[in-house]
Amino acid sequence: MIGYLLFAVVFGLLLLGIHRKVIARIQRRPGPPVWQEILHMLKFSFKSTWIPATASNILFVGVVLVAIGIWSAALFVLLAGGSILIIFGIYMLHKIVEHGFGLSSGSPYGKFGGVRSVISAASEIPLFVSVAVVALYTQSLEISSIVQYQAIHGPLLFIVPLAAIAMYIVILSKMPFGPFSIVESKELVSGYKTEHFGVWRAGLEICNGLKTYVLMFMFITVFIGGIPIWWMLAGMILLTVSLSFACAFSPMLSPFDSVTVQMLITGVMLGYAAVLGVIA
Amino acid sequence: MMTKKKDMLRALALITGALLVIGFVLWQNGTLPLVGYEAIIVVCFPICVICLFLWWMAREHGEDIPFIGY
Amino acid sequence: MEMSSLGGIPYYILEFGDELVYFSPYTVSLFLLALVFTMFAVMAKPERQVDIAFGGDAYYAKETSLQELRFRRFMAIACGFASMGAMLTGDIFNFTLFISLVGICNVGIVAAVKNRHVQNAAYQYGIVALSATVPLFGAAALIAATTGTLSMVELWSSATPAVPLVVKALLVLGVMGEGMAPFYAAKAEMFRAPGAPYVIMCSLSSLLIFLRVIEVVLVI
Amino acid sequence: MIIQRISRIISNYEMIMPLFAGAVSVLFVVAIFSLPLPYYEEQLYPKTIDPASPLNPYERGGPPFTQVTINDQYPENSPTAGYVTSYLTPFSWYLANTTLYLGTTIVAHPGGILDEILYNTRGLDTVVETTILFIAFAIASYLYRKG
Repeated sequence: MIGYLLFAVVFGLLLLGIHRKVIARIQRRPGPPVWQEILHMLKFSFKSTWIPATASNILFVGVVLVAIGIWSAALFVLLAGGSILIIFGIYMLHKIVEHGFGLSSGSPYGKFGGVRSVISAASEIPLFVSVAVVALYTQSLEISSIVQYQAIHGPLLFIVPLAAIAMYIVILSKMPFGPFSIVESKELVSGYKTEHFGVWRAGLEICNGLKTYVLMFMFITVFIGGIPIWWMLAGMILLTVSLSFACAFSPMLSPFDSVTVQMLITGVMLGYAAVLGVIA
Repeated sequence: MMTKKKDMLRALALITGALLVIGFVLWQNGTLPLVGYEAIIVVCFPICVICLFLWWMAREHGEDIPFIGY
Repeated sequence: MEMSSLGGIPYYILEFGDELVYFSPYTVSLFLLALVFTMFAVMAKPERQVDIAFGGDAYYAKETSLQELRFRRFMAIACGFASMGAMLTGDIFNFTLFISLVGICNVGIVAAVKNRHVQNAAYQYGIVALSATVPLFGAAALIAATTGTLSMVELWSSATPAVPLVVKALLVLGVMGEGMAPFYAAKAEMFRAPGAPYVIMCSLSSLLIFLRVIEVVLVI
Repeated sequence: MIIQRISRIISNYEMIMPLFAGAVSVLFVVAIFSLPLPYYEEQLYPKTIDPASPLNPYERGGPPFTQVTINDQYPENSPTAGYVTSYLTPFSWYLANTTLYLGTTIVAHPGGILDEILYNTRGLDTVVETTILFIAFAIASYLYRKG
C-alpha cells in the first residue's frame, strides 16, 4: 500500500514533467527534462525552511499535512473501488487546501491566490453534473459497479461523451498552465504557494503528484473501464499529452471569465442531463 | 536549541515511520483490516514525510516576513 | 438509488431519539475534515496580513485585536460544529436547521472585521442567507407532507413515495443560498478579511454542506 | 463579448441578491406549475385541526403539557416522546413541578406543522433551533456593542 502510494507520487510527478515538456516543445522551447518535477520535490526537501514571521503557524503547517492526507485517502478509495462521491468530495476540498496555503502566510500574493481559488470554486460544479449523468446510466456511484457496467455495455466514453468532456474540463482546470488555472497565474508570483517554500513546497509537490495520478486514474476508470495497469499507465500518459495540447493552445482566461465559461458549460451539461433523463 | 528541534523531528519521523511498518506487518498478518491500515497511512504518512524533510533539510535561518515584491 | 451505492454502506447508525445519525464512509470523511479544520480554528493564531504602504517601500502587518479574535474564533468554532452536525445527521429537518446555522455563522465570522468591503459583502450574504431559509424549510416541509416522513433512512428505502423533483431543487437552492458555493462574488470579497483560520471555515462549511446536499438529494 | 458581459454582472456582489431572488422566483413558479403535489395521507406526525376551535391553528387537542398523540419514526428509541416535559433538565423539572410558569410560550409563534413535530418529539432540533437564535443574538449584540 505504502509502496503503491510512493509509486503514485513519483508517477504523478512524472506526468506533470511530461506536461511541462510537451508544452515546451509545442512552444519551440527545449523545456526541462521529464523528471524535472521529481527532482524539484527532492530539491525542495533539502532547502532551508522556516515559517514566515507573520504566518498563522498551525494552519500554515497543518494544511500541508491535510493536503497529502486527503489525496492519499482519495487514492485508497479509488483502489478499493469505493464511492466516486468521496473522491469528488476530496477534489472539492482541495479548494480548502488552496485557501489554507494562500491565506495562512499573510502574504498579499498568497492572499490573491486564495481569493482566486474561492472565485474558481464555481468551476467544480460541472463535475457533479457529469457524476449525475454517469449515475443515471450505472445506477450506482461505486467505482467497482461502474467498472462492471462498462465490462458489459462498453466504455462510458462512447455512451455519454459530453459527460466525459465535462470531466475532462474539470481535470484541465486543475492542470498547471491551463486556460482555467487562474489560481496560479504569473501575475500572482506563484499564487497560493508563494509563501510555502522549501520543505512545505516539497510536501505540496507530493500532494500534486498524488492529485494528478488520482484524477487521471479516475477519468480512465470511470469512462473507459478497468484495464490492466500497464495500459492504465500508458492511457494516463496519453491523457496528459492531450491535456498539454489543450493547455498550450489556449490562453489563460481572466478570472471571472473563466468562471463564466465554466458555468455556461455547466448549463449545457444540465440540459444534456435533463434530455438524457427524459429519454432514459 | 537547534539540535534539540532536529532531534524531535527525527524522533517524530521515526515514530510515524515505525507505525507505518507496524501497520503493514499487522495488515499482512490479517490482524488489522485494510481500512485500518489505510487510516494509519493517511494520518502517519504526511507527518512522517514532512518531519523527515524538516530533519534532513539545510541549516535553518531565522524567520522572515513574506515576499512582498522587491 | 441505493444508499450503499452512493456514499458507501453506513458503518454505524446512532439512535438519537426520533432522529438517526449515520456514519457512512462519505459522511465520516466529510465529518473528519470539518473536525480537523475546527481544530485549526481552535488552536491557530490568526496570521498578520502584510500590506505594502502606497508610494514607498514600507510595509506593515495588520493586527487582530483580542476582542475581535475571541468573537471570530467563537463563531468559527460554532460554524465548525454546525457543519459537523450537518454532515452526520440523518434527518431532513435537522439537516436544514444545521445548514441555516452554518449560514448565520458565516456572516458572524466576518461581521467583526473592520473593513467596509468585507462588511458590505457580508451584509449582502446575510440577506441571501436569510431569504434562503424559505426554500430550505419549504423543501423540508414539502418532503414531510409528500412522503410523511423526515428520516433519510426511511426515505431511501423504497417504502415511502418518491420526493418530487421540484422539492429536491428547492432544497438544493436553499443550501446554495446558505452556503453560496457558486455565488462566489460575495465570498471572494469576504475573503479579504484577515484571520485565515476563521475565514477558511466560511468556505469549508459551504463546500461541505454543498457536498452533503448532493448526497441527500441523490439518496431521497 | 457576451461572456465578458455576463461575468461583469455576476462578479458584482451587489448583484447576488437579485440573482438569488430571480432563481428562487423561477423555481417557485415551476413549483406552482407542478402543483398539486401528492399528499401522503399516512403521516408520521399526524395533526388534527379543529376548525371550530377559537384557537384554530394552535389547537393541538388534549390537555396542555401532557402527552400528545404522535406516531414517531422510531418509537423504540424514544419511549417518552410526546411528553413536552420529556426534555426538561432536572432544574426545569423542579421549576415545572413547583411553579406554573414554565413552558408557557413554547409554540406561541406561527410555526406550522414542523414546530409541532419539533417540540413534541425531536430533542436535537430544539437545541439546534435555539442555537441559531443564540448565534444571531451574539452577532447582533457584538455589532451593537462595537458600535
